[in-house]
Amino acid sequence: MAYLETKGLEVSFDGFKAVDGLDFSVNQGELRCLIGANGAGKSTTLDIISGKTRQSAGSILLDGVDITDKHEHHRARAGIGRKFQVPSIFSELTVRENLQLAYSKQTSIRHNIFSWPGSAGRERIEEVVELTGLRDRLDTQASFLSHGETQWLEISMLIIQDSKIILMDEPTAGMTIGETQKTAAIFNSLKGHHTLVVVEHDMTFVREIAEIITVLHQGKLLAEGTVGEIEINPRVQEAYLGSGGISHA
Amino acid sequence: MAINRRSFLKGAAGAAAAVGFPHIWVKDLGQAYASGGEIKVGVLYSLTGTTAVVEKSLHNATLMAIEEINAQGGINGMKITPIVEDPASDPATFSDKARKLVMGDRCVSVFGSYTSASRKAVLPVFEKRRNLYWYPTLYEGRECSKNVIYTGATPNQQQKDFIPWLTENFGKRFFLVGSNYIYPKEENNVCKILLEQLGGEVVGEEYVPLGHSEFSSVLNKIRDTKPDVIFSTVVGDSVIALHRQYKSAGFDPEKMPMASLTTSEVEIAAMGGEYGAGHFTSAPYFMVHESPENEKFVESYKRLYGADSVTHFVSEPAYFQVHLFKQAVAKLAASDISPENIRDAVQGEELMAPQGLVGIDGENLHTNLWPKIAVCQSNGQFKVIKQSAERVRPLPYWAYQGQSCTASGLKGA
Amino acid sequence: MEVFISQIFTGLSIASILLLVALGLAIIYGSMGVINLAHGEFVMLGAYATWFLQQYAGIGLIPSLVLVFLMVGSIGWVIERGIVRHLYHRPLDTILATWGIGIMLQQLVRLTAGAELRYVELPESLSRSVDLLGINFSVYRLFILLVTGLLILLTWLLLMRTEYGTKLRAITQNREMAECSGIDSQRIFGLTFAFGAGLAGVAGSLVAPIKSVSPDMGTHYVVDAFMVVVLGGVGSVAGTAAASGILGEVTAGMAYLLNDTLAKVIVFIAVVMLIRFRPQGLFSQLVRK
Amino acid sequence: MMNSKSLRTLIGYTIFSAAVLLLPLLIDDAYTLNKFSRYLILGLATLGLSLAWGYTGILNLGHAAFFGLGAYCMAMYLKLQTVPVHTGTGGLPDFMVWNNVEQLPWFWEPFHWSYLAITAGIGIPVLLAVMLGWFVFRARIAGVFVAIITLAMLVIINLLLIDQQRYTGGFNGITDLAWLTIGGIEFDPYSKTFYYLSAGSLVVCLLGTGIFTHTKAGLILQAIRNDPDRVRFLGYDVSAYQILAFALSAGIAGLAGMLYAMVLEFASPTFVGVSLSLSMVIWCAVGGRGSLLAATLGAILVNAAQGSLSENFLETWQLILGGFFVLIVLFLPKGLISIGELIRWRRKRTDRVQVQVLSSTKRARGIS
Repeated sequence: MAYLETKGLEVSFDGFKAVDGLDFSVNQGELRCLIGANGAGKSTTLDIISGKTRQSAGSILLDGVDITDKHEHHRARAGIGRKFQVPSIFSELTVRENLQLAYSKQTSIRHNIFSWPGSAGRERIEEVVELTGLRDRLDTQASFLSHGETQWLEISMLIIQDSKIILMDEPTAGMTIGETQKTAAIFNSLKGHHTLVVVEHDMTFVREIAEIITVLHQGKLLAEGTVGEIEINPRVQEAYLGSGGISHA
Repeated sequence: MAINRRSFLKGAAGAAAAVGFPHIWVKDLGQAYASGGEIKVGVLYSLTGTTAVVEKSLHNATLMAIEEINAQGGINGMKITPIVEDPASDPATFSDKARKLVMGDRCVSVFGSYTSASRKAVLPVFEKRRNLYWYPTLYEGRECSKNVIYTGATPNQQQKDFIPWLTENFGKRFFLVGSNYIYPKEENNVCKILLEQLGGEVVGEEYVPLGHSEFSSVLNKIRDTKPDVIFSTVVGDSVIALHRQYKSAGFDPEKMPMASLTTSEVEIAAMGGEYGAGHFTSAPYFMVHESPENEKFVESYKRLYGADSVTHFVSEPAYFQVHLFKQAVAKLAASDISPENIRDAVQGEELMAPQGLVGIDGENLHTNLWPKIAVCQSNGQFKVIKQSAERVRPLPYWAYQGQSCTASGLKGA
Repeated sequence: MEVFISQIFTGLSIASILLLVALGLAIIYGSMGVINLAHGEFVMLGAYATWFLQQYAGIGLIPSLVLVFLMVGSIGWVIERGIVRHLYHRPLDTILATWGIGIMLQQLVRLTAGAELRYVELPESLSRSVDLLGINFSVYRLFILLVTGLLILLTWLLLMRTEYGTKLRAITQNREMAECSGIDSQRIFGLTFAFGAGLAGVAGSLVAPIKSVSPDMGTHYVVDAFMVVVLGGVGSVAGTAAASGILGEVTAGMAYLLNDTLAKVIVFIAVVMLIRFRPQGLFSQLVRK
Repeated sequence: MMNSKSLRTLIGYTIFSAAVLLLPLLIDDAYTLNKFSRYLILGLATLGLSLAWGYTGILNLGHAAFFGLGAYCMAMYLKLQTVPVHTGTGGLPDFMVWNNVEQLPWFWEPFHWSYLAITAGIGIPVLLAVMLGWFVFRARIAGVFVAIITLAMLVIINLLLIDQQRYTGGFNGITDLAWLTIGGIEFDPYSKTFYYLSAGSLVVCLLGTGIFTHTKAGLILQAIRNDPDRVRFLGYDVSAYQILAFALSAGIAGLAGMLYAMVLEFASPTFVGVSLSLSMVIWCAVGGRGSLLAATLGAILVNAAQGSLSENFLETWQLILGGFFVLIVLFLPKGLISIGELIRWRRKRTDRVQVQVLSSTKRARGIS
């Protein structure tokens, strides 16, 4: 039974249907890549699943539970983590504070009033910081990080948040080749523990990490399958590859 | 060492703020009030804020009186030194500045306050520190403090002749409009009692927020109820708005005039003669009053503060109460000048004031005054049309049978 | 029946005064996001300018309107160039800066023009009242309605039909993009602030004859003007006009049925409710951020 | 847990608390003690505002409403202690007698007892803050709209206090108050005992709030100021935390209001006035809204300066004050506190220059 499932998902901004009747499902522990041209509805789909935008129709099931009308923080507690296209971190706080906040096992006021930020999740933070190479940046203010480091900070926050399903919106945007490869290594290490939905344009990165790829086109599901199947799929080629192969999408 | 200059700076700033103020080291020596050939008095009128408009003239009148007294050699050779503060039309600042004058500067008396709210705010300071406050403004009465000399008019002094005169000349249907605080409500209580005695009738009673300037709704209600007289206890710059909107609404002062206790030369100057013309005010003093003392008062006030400045029924008491203060202090030897001795010395004291011979009432520290009724003319000046034959005694509890303010406090409450 | 009509007219005249004061603020806050707490002081400066022109230059009310617009507008321009210009990226700090400017303007006027109440004469033709279909209307209130209508039209035309207006609206939507396409936002903001201040000055000179002129008359208007601008929808002239219409009528109606104090309380409660249920204001279209 | 930043803050707190608590040893002039108690109380109110605005990003233009409600609760209690002396009519306050009120309204009944009055003085502002917070933050209203709604609330309370003269004393407010006496101690507003009460309350609140801001909840509040959406996606209920901060800030303001009614010996609608409320925002910004101690110091310094300025510069004190605010905004955007950072930043720059010189000479001599 699929871990995350959307049925007939629809959202329209005064007439224009950004997402049009999308049925889409992801299994436990899988890494699903979501690709498509600009405006195909990739980010909007993530927005709806994470609760940032309200859908006009359709429903969302997480592990069998209907979360269609839940607030963002309820969805987050239910296990949905979201990485934004423009990295959204707490620029005025230090890296360590960002990570401490991400450790949000206990979200109630009663608990958080009587606990220090650093008391819980210390080892978890050490582990992740080791993984993403932010160890020596722990006490610098987040606004002083480079673009790559900011992306990794947000990725580290999502790992620490330990959400069951992580929605990544173009995590490698603006990264160097080396940084992208490092990110691919991190993602591969997450497979199995977490379910990942990654929206990406960089096909070399997609080819590194993808198992199944879903292609969106004008808010509808165009095709689904392995990298090989997608590359030779006529409808995908005709829809937006034009003449050349998939590589320079 | 983790401590560095920054946190030291922050802490030091805190300590400095707490310690480093100029008069911090002043010990409370409790020296006599009149030391070193000078008598310190406080002058507490707002120079900024909403009521600065009127209080600036009280400030001017007080300083003029002090200059006059010092020019004539002061009191038994001692000069009066005014310590001036700006309470900025805010009751909390009034209370703080009153403490500074009474406890910080050890003034032997303070002249101050226009609004009742500011008088109430400073009252505890003068009562607990047994000092003396000189309050020149007409007020709502029902107060019996042993530490305040009231030189303004009480409701009975203002309305006793005024209401009957209005009912005879214009009719018995009154529409009451006032600002929304204790003074207008208390004056209206007195007015209702008088009207009842005269068989009059109150056809409407409206209160507008202080500083209000939109009277269209009130004027619509007046047009509906068609009263004979509009009894106005509106204060401040609302008076100007009311008069101007009355005229532009097309009412005729001949048939339905506005009778007010608070519209003075200051408000008339601000609204322009043609808006005040035909309306009546009852007060103990008008600038046009003919008497040698008044001519001298008006002439020297204009010389000091400009030809277009006006004197009115609040700046006149602010002026003569300083002279009463002088007469009382002159009776005391330098060593036993103290607020309470001045209070006892001033009781029964008489003075030829610009409005006539005034005197402090022996029992309730209020002042016997000469109520007058005047009509405003289009040139912006009042014309006195009725003067009470003899002085009227101040009765702050007139409207409340059985209660009276006596030398030993409130009786029969 | 006439009571009803005169009540409506009272509501309209209150609305016109509210709109006069709020229009300048809608321009400054609406398009520039600057919270100008000195707006009331610009109204006061307009009133004093009218008094000054009348007292020393003998210029009547109507001709002085344009002069006052230019005088207060130039003061606004100087303040924008000197201080407000540095604060565009810190909207909340403009509260502190403009509050400081307001205090200084009040005290400067008190020191120069004196603390006494000043008064502005009304030309004879406007101070009468006239009877239309049996109801008594103050001619001056009708005049204010007329001028307010004219001002809204002028502002609307300026914003919608002139190059300056298009540039201003471009900057309001997206300042960086507007600057990239060559619009000198500094100059436009300077002119806008001056224009808003000029409007407030005209409001001051129109309001002066029906009340008095004193250094602190401005503070009374700031809170009401803010309510109108926020209620009408940020940056929409039509919204501001409609909002002041509604607030004016509600104030007049409540003042007639109850009393002026409760009328104000009810109006403020209504504003809070409207902001709660329609934060983007009554009329501005939902801008998808 | 203690990194260098919070260690520095702790030292700053301790120095300030020591200075404030040791002050009475240097002065025993009644008026000066009373004056400083008043400054400390205004500092306490601004401390509350800094928690809501500086830490959580809630610009509360109506902060004086909570302050004034606290003042009225205490003033009513102290009024009912003096009743028989002044009005002598069956235990009714004077302003009720004047407005021909027969018997004490039910809602003022509990104010005969000090502990009920004190609980109300803090409880009512907190209750109002929770209700208003729930009304505003549940709807995710933010930024300027919150400021406008709080300002409107303030004006409503101010108008009602003035209008309901029978129950609140109207424009004159509640005057002729007794001094608070609890457990045999009489808090005479001109004495050291009262000074210690206000200084003690300020220090306790400062340390308490300081510690609170260092807890996880405190960190969450700062995150909310920075980016509320991201906080939601981490699973925290943002509106609940905003209401928490709003209520805490209101409680502190209520406590400060109660002390203010005692130090001035009266309560008036101007305590719930727009100008006082905006002034609190100004003091908070001048001191530095981001830090509790800085905001408190800002309030104390501006009020002390305003006091002495208006004494010596009668005509121009408002000009100087207005100019001071404008200069602070232009050159010290984060408030006076940022003077420290400015010095440290300049010192760091000079250190770095020295380091370069040092290393280049070492290299030149082939040592490094």
